[in-house]
Amino acid sequence: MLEKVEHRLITEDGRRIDGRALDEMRPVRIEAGVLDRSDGSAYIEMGKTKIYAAVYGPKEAHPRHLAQPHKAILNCRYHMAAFSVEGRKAPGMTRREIELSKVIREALESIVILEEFPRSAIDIFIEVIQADAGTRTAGLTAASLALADAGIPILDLCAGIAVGKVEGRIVLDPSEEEDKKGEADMPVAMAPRLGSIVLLQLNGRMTSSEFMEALNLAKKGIGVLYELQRKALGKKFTTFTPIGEE
Amino acid sequence: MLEKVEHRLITEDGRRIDGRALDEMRPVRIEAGVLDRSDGSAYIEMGKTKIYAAVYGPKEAHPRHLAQPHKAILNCRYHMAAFSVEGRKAPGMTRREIELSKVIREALESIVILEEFPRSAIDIFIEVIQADAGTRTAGLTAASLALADAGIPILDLCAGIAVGKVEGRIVLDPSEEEDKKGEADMPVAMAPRLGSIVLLQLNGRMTSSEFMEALNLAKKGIGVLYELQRKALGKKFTTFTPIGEE
Amino acid sequence: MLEKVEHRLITEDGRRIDGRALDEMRPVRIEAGVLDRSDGSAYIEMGKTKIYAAVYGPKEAHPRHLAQPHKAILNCRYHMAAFSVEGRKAPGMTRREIELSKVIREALESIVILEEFPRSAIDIFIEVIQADAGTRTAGLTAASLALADAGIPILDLCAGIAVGKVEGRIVLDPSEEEDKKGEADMPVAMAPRLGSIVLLQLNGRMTSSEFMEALNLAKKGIGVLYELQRKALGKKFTTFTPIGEE
Amino acid sequence: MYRIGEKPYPTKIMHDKLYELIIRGERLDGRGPYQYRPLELKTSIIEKADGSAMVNLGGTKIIAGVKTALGQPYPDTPDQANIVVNAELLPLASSFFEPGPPDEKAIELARVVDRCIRESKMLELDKLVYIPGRSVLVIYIDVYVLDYDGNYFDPSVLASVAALATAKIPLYEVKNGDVVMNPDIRTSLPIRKFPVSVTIGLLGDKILVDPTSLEESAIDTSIVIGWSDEDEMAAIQKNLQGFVQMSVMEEIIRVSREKSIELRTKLMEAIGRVGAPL
Amino acid sequence: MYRIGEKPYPTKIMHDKLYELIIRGERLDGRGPYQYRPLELKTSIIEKADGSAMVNLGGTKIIAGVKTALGQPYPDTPDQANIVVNAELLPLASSFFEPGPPDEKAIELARVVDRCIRESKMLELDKLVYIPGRSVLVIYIDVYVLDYDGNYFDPSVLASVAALATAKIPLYEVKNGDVVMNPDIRTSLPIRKFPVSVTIGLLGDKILVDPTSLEESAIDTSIVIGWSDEDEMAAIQKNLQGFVQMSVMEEIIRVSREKSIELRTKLMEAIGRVGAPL
Amino acid sequence: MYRIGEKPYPTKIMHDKLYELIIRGERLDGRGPYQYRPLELKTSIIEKADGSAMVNLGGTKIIAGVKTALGQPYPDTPDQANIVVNAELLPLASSFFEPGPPDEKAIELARVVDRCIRESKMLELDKLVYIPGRSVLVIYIDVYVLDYDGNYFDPSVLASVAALATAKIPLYEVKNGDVVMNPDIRTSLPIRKFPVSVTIGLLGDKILVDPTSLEESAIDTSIVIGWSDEDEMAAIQKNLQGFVQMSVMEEIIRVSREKSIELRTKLMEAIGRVGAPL
Repeated sequence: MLEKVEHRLITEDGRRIDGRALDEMRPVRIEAGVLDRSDGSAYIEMGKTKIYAAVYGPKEAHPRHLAQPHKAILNCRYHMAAFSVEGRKAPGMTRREIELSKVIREALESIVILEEFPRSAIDIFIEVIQADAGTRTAGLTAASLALADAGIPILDLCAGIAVGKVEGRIVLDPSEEEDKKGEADMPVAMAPRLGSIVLLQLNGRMTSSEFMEALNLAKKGIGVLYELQRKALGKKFTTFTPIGEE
Repeated sequence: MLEKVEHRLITEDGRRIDGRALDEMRPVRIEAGVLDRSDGSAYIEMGKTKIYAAVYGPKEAHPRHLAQPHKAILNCRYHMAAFSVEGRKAPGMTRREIELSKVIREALESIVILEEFPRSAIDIFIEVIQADAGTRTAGLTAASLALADAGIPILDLCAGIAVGKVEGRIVLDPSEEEDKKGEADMPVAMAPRLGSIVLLQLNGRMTSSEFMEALNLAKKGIGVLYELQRKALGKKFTTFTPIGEE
Repeated sequence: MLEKVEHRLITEDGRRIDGRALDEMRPVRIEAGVLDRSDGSAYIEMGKTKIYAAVYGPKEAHPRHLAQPHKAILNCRYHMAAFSVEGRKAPGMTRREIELSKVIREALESIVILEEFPRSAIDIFIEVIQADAGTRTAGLTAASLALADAGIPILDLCAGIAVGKVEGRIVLDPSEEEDKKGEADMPVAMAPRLGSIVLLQLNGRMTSSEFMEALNLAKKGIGVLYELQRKALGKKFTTFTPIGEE
Repeated sequence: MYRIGEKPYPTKIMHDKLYELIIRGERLDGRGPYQYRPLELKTSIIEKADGSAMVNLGGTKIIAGVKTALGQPYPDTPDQANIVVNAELLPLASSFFEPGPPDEKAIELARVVDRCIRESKMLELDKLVYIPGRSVLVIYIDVYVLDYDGNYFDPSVLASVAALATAKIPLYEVKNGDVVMNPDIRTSLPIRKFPVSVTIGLLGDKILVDPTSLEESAIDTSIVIGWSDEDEMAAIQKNLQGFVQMSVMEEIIRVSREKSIELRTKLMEAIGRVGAPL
Repeated sequence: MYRIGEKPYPTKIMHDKLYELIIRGERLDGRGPYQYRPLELKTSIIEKADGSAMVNLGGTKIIAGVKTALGQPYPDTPDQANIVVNAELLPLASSFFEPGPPDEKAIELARVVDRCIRESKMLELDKLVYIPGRSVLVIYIDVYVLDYDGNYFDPSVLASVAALATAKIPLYEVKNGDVVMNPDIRTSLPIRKFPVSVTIGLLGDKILVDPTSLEESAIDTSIVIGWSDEDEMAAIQKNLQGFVQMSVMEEIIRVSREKSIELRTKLMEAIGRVGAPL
Repeated sequence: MYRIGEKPYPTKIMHDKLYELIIRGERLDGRGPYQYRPLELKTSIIEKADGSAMVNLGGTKIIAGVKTALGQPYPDTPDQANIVVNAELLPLASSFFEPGPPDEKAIELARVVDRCIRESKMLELDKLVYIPGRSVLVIYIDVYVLDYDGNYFDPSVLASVAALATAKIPLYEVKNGDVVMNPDIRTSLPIRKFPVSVTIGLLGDKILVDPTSLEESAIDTSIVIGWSDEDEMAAIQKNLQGFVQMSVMEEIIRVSREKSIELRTKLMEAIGRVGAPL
């Protein structure tokens, strides 16, 4: 019988309920080379979102009939641990995980120079051990780093972050609560040096001008992540340079 | 508490509740070449039953170990759209759809000259978009036409229709209500020019003499469908002749 | 509202509720060559536990990429009929059946001279038609006999039996009730002539000394089964000798 | 009738050989065209099942078990018990059978067995309803092919019908709106008919009953006919590629009817129902 | 923009050819860069569905059906009806589609259609709740691709929206705490918006609307934009590998908005809603 | 003990090399035969789980999480909470692991972890029953192998036991016949025992504790022993092909008992239970 009181997500002085400014991302931690068995790996934390990524390959593609004569194939599995979410996710791939595996793979296919490894396969595994908003973009950011850590030639690193529309305002890196209660969530990933978008999705309503504002805010956040990626990588290969950059 | 009143399916003057005579089939529409991508296709309507069929091939059989050195293999999938029935059919193949795919494939294997295409495969897809009785025989009728439309050599076209036993009477092309409430449903398909039965099933009780009556009634209906098939085909290949017929 | 009265599984004079002594196994029946189509087969009954085993091979391994250049691969499927248990087991392999297939296969891999058949496969199928305790060890006993019946070279036959801890006492070949209500169930299988354990599992609590007592009791039971296996085989190949035994 | 090149070469040779024999009324294993292989039927072999039977028909060995449980009726038959038939072609039984979930052959077998039982009205399903629309008996029939030398249809129907006819199920009673099991009494299923099926192979216009697996690989086609009783068929399934000539259909029906009477007699003997009025 | 060696050789040739054309404002099938193929939309073609529509967009043929049933709401939305979207790329439609459960492409299609409908707030889902937390309408939308010549997104959204907009669903009423169907009355779904999606292909920084399957194999990447109405987007999906230059994003949004208005007009005509106030 | 030709050639060489070392009491990585690799155990790393732990044992990294929910008890244990253990060998962890549903190795791992917890009577399952036969706690334990360098059994048991021992679960209360969650209070699971498992590899009659993945590929066989406490085993699993000589069994038990005490001490430290009375 109580009247529903709408939670105010943004205070009058333009702060979010976790205290962040609208264009402020959550604390980030990015590491490369965290798993020994894989050819390359990375770990990312964005707030409570915690994700491992590993890369195996290039290796022989199998079954053989999947091999491509002119290039490597890239496989990608984005998967969430059963305990990573509120409640318990049933084991097995959900439709959401299958879709996200596809969009992340397509983003990474854009940056990997697949033609260098005809007839081979590169496998990318993203394991979300805790999901607290922004997992697809954080997973992609880690996977891109793992590819570089594996020494696989790429045109550029790519990094991703979500932007949201919350109570009419465009915010960077929405929290889980903002994602659920807000008007829109827009994951974006870019290869910054190339000025290119590699992943773009929108769930929720935005006008054209809000969209452009959101895209530019995402670009800002991506720039920060890109620097963190390069630092993380630098600890391992101090000489790493994206191809073509001198 | 109301007493169940048995629905009378056949009136005293030998008419069915939809007004048809006992040996009268529902309105039929048959078309060939209705889908562009496939090598051959057909569409059939019998009353409210609406079905597409498409043929791909002959093409390389794969996986390779399934290929037969002396002949083509024929694959067949009979599938119903989720919205094709009362209620909603769950996606995925039911046991019924798997059985019907098998009996339809076996019927078509009888007429296709598989020896002409060793090591290859011919795929037949039957998609029921509305199911209102007689789908397996209508699907087979469309599939046979799609094979001819694809230019695949066949001994003869084949066509099918169900016959039923309803309130003691043998009827042609039972409606869904007659199928459910009647005593027997018997799908039959023949290659008419060869005088041969290619599909035969019975669900329900019939004596030997009723069976022979039903079989002969089916033959009559199949003759009509066969002419419609040839007309539908004629519009595309006016010169089509089943092999051996001059 | 009635107080739960604990069922006494062992009487004061050291008998079990089915009348057996602690070190007494249930009536056993073992036969070889019971199925015609397979290359080797066997049937075993231990009390109400009833199991068929069949062997196919050595034959070409497929899919081809599973073939091993230096030896045969061995596949094993332990499966229970839906009606074999209290209630009805759903069709399909349960996690329990998958685990037992693995431990039985590993036990049999120990005795089969796989190096004699490079690039080939040997398939073992165990079908439990009634399960009343001790099915994994009885199944393994039958499978080992089926391998010999198929003429596949083995280092030794192997046989298995469970031992249990029931009301503090170590018992041979526990019944289903003893298994459920007792403190521990320990399936053991050995290749007796080689003095080797090929399968060993424990479910339930035992001290070190109880374990050694149980292991020695199992050895005794296995000796009996081994003789029955050799007799069953003798009826078919009176000259059968495990390799190396003269 | 024979189409050149249709079968791989060795099959063609076998086809011709069988055809030469059958026109003289002979078969490879010495049987006549209309003769079944030796039949053995044992019931109540699985103590944990409500009913069970094992059938050996020549080299084909089949086991069927019946289990029952309480359950909800299907929405379109609120006043009938449910029948669920599952069949598996165990890889134990033949190198042609693969492990894994039932394939199209196993599904077809289950559905033909189901049809013979259901369409013959063998069981009085309306007598196994405890609370209409809410609580009915669910009858699970599980059929396993253990050894396969052709014709799994007829022995599967025999084993299933024998298992049902000899089953002892719990007695359920409605008490205060709940269905409860009476632990002391077991009862039989209410049975009206004893359906049997007859599998007929065709070599052109020649009929051969109960084909072996060798014969199955060479015949032109095959047809299974389920008979509810002496006069009524309940199910038919043409089940291999190939033609059935219209002209032999009458003979197929006649022969199958005759053989169904013979099989039913053996079934009744095996389940101890000889002379019992139905 | 074009990266050497990225596509297999014939694709590279096609890519170059398309690029040469598009810089002159031309396409292989004679269309302009921003021109849709001919569109046909028919509704109410499946009598057994509550709503249905078939869309032909050039050589792409899509059917969508709507069925409804009573069900429980999801725990996190106790006061909203459920939408369940399923899409299948039927093997009938293209040699690139395989039989089997929906693959990643089909799942993506279903989820993009779902997003366009859900995020646009097309349906007033709170008006289809009968007992909050316990009984709501479940709306199943099943989309089948029957013939595939590129761009399955836009006609799938059109067919789904048309099927929903023309659906006649049973009227449910709460009586004594139970939800009962009134068998005499069928009613429409409460509709707020008519979302449409626009698929845009990119060849470097050149835009081409509604790519055919030949174009899809050669373009650099593609982006689908769902519009709730003239002013608001509801969904975006970049859906092939490859780059979208930041610099073309504004033009993409502008063109897609313009085309969405055109598509919505055709949709409204086809479903007989021309001039109807919303 | 070594059988010629049993292993592919490179494995045979490795086997011989390991055997030469072990008879001198040495191993490739410098450890003694009975020595574990360095062990790290961190708990409460997943805030969204009720309990969680990550274990690094040399190059093997395992994470376990515990979630709880209300559910129905199994019919045969109406007065006990349910434990559900799931384990996955993530493809991230090794090129030998494939994506897809748990294979036989993952299932075996889950079932061995389950057995160690269940058979040791670690949890007082009867204290987590809210309404007997109707409402009990369901405890989900999910184990993921993130990096694999041999011996996934022991760290999986350690991580699972640590996650359970440090879990904070909601407090449930029965009110008017309903089970309701008290949102303010979180409580610990009632714990009796701290089971650990010890994995032992065998090279003929030589024992080597905690094999690496290189060692696993070359040893004759392996055995996992779960200990409830200092005196009682709760689970055993021989888990590779090959023989265990009867004559080494006593030594295996003795060594495993000794190592289990060492592991349990480290476990107790890591979960802050040092010196705590049980």
